[in-house]
Amino acid sequence: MKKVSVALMLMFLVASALVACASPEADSVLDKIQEAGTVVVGTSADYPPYEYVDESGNFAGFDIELMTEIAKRMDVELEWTDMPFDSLIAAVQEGKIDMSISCFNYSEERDEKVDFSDAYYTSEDAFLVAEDFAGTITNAEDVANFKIGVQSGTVQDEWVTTELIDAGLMEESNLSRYERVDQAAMDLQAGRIEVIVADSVPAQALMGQFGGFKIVFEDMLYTGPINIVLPEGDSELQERVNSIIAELQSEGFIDDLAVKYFSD
Amino acid sequence: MSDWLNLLIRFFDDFLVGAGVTLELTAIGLVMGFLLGLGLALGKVYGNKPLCWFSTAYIELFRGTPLLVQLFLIYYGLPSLGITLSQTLSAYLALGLNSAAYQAEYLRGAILAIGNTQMTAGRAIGLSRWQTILHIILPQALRLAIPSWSNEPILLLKSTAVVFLIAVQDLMAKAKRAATTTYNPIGSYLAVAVVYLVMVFALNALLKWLERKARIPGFEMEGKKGSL
Amino acid sequence: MDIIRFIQYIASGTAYTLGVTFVALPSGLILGLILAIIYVYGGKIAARTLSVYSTIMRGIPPIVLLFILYFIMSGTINLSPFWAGSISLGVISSAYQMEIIRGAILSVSGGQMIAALAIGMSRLQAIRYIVLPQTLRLAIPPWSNEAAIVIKDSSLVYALGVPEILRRAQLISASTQQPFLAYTTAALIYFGLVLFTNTLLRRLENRLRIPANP
Amino acid sequence: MTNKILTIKNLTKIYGDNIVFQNIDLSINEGDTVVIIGPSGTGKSTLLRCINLLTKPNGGQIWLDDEEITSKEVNEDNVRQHIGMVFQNFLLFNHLTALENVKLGLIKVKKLDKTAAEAKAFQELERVGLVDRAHHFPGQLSGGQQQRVAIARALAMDPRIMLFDEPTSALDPELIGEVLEVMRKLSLAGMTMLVVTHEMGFAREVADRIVFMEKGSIVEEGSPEDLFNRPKFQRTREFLWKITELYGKKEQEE
Repeated sequence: MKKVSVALMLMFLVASALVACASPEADSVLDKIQEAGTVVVGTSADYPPYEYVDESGNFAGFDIELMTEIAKRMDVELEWTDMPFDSLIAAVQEGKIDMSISCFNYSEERDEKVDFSDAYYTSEDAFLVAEDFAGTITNAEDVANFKIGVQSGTVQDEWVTTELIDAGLMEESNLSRYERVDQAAMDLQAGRIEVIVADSVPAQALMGQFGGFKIVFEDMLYTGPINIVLPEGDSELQERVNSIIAELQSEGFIDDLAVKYFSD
Repeated sequence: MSDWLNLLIRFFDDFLVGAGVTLELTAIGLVMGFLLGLGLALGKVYGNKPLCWFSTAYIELFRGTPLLVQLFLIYYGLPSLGITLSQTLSAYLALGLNSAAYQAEYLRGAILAIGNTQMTAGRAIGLSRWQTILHIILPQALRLAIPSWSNEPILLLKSTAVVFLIAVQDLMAKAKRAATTTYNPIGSYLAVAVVYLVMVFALNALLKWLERKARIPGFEMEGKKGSL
Repeated sequence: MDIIRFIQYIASGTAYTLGVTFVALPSGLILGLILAIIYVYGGKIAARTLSVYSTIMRGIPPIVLLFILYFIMSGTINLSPFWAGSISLGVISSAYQMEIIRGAILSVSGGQMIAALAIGMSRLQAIRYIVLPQTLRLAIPPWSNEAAIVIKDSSLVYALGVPEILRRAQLISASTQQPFLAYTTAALIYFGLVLFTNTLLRRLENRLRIPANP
Repeated sequence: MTNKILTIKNLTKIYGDNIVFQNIDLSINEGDTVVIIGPSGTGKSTLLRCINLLTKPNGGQIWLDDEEITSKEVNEDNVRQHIGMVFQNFLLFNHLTALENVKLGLIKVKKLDKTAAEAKAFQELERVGLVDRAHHFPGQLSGGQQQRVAIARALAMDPRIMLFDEPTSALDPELIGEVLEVMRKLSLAGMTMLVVTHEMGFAREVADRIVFMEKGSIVEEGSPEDLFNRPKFQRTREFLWKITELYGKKEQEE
C-alpha cells in the first residue's frame, strides 16, 4: 500500500515537472525532427474514415496511414498526439506539435496562422438529410431554410456562419454546433435538425453507419483540397513534405488508400 | 496578455449572451428541482410504502449517476421512445430532475429535524395529516433548510456547463466558438472561467444576503437548534 | 448485435472510467493532503494563497477547468487524452480534497500537536504520526462523498474522446440505433460503481474506527 | 551544594498588550518538588509552556542544567525530550493504545528498537499501575487512568525534570487521588518536579518549596511550613484563605 502511494506520488511529481517545462524553439522544424528522429503529429481522432480510434484503441484511417508512410519516407519515428480539433492549429502555431493531419481544408484565416502542404486529396461538402426529406435544395444557399447541424470549428461551420448567418440568410438559432459529427447524425435521426453540412466522405460514412440518410447536394463550398498543416514560414519542412506527397501521388499510393477507406 | 484582453473584448457580447443562457438554465433547473424535490422529500418522509420506495430510488439513482449521462439519456435516448425534446427543454429537464434529488435531501433533513412533536401538536388541534404538513411543518422546515440548501444554486450553476455537449448555446459553447475562431483555446476557456467565477461570487453574495434576511428575529424558528 | 455483446461493449469502458478515477482520486488526495498541511502549518502567506487557489478552483465548473488544464497539458507534453484528462481531474479534485483534509486537521484538537512536541517530536513527526492518522480517519466520510463525485466527473473526459463508459454508449447507440438502452446501461454501470465505492469506504471507516474515541 | 537543574532569569511573556508575566526568577534543585500556586489567569500555565519551549518568551533566559535552552542555536525538539510535561486535559494520542502512547516517543524520538521500546513502555506503565490497561484506547480509560498514562508517557523519555500543568483539575473528584498518589511516589523517588496545582493538601505534604504567583509575578516563595503558616504578604494570605474556604465548602457539599 505504501509503495503504491509513493509510486503515485512520484508519477504525479514527474507529470507536473513535465508540465512546467516548455519546449524550446528550434530554427527549422525539419532540423529538429531529424535531430530527434521523431516527428510529433497532432490529429483529432474523431472523424472516420479520415482518422478514428479503432476497436482495439489504435489510431486508424486514411490520414493516419498516409502520415505513417510520410514519416517512413522522412526516415523518422512517428508519434501521435490526439487533441480536440479546435486546438490543433494553435498547437502547430505554438510549436507544440510539428505538424497536424486531420482532414484540414485550406482557408484564408487558417493560412494567416500556419502553412499548408500541397493537397493530398480533394473533397467536397455534402448536405446529409433523412431519407424522407422533402425539401428542395438547388443552390447551396437554399440550405439556409432548414435547421442545420455542423461539427463545431470545421470549415463547414465557418461556411454556414459567414455565408448564411452573417449574410442574413438564416437565424443563428437554427444552427446546432456539435462536438462530434456522430452526435449531429443522432439529432438528424431524431428530427431535431434537417440537414448536416459535412465533408462528403464522413457524410457517406455516417450514411453507412446509421442508415436512413441520403445526400442531396454535393459541391465544393469552403472545402476542396485537403492539406497537412505545417508551422508558418518553415519552407524546408514544407518542401520535404510536398515532395513526399508528390511521390506518393505518382506511385498511386494515395489512390489505393482512397479505395481502401472511401469506397464501400 | 493583451491578446487575451483583445479576445475578451471581441467576444464580450457573445459571452454575455452565453452567461444569460447559463443563468436561465440555473434558474429554471433550480425552480423545477425545488418543486419536484419537495414532493420527493415529502414522499420519502410521509408517503405510503410505494411512494417512499419510489422517492428513495429516485434520489439514489439521480445522485449516483453523472449529470452528463442523464442529459444524454434525455436528449439522445428519449427520441427512441418517441419523445423528442428540443435542446433547451432537454437541458432544463436534465438539470431540474438532477437537482431535485439533491434538493430533496436538504429538505428531508429539515423536515426530520422538525420532528414528530409538531405533527402531534398539529393533529391535536384537529388538523389533518396533510394540513399539518402544509401549515405547520413546511413553513418551519423550509426556513430550516436554507443554510444547507444555499449550496445548491452554486452547484447547479457550475453543473450547467455540460449542456454545450447537446449544442445548447450556453457560456461554455461560446467559449468553444471563441476558441475555434481565434485558435486560442486556453485563452478562451480562461476568459469564460473568469465569467463563471464572477457569476458564482455574485450568486454567493446574493445567497448570503438572503440567508441574513431570513434570519430576521421573530422569524427565527425554535427548531433551528435542531441537529442539521 | 445481441444484448450481451451490447452491454459488454459499454461495460468494457468501465476499465477507462476506473482508470481515470484511480489516477485522479489518489493524485488529488496526495496533492490535497500536501496543500492542506501547508495551509494549516505553513504560515499566513501560504494560507492566504491556498485559500485563493481553493476559491478559484471550486468556483469554476469542472468541465471548464478540465478543458483549460487539458489544453495546457496536451500543449506542453505529449500525453494521451486519458492521462491528460485523469491528471486534470486529479488537480481539480485536489482543491476539494484539500478543504476536506484541512477541515479534518482542524478538528483534531491542537492539543494533540502540543502533546507530541512535548515528548520531543519534531513538527513533521507530530504531523506524520499523530495528526495525520487521526485526520485521515475523520476525513473518510466526506472523502467517500468526493470519491463518488470523482467517479461521476470522470464522465467529463468523454468530451476529450477517451473511450470510457459514456463514449462507448454513444458509439454503440450510433451503430445499433438503441440510444435509450445504451445510455440506460451506462447510467446503471455508473450507479453500480458509485454504490460499490460507498459500501467499500463505509467498511473501511468501520474497520479503522478508534474504539470509544471521544 | 546541590545541583541546580532549572534556572530561570528575568523571564517575560507578552501577548500583544497583555503582559502574561514579567521578570520571573526561579531555580529548582535536583530532586526537589516545587509547587506553583496562585489564582487562575496569572500566567502559571504559560510559564510551564515557556520552560518546555512550546511558547516563546519575549525576554529572559532559561537554563536546563548548564545549557541555555532559550539561546537560538538550541534544537528545541532535543530540549523537549529532556523535559517531561503533563497537561490538564491529558492529551493522550487518541488513535493509539496506552502502550503505543508510551512507546511512540521511544521509537521515533529516542530511536529505540521495538522490543526495547516495548519493554521500557511496560516498565513505565507498571510504575503508574496500568499494565492491565496497556491495550486500551484513551476513549476506553477513565480520566484518572488517562492522566496516569500521560505521566508514564512523559517519564518514558527519562526527563531531567517533570512539569505538571494542573494535572488534576479536569478530573472528577473521586479520580484525583490516584493521580496525586502517582505524583507523590515520583517525588519521593527523587524526580525533580515543577507542579502547578490547586491541590493545597498535595502542596503542603509533598512540596519542598511553594511559589505563590499573582498577576504575572512571583509574590513570595518558601517552604510549605512558612508559606502556609507565616505568609509575609497580605495577598498570599487572602489567596490561601479563599482557597481553603472554597475547599471547605466543596467538601461539605459532597
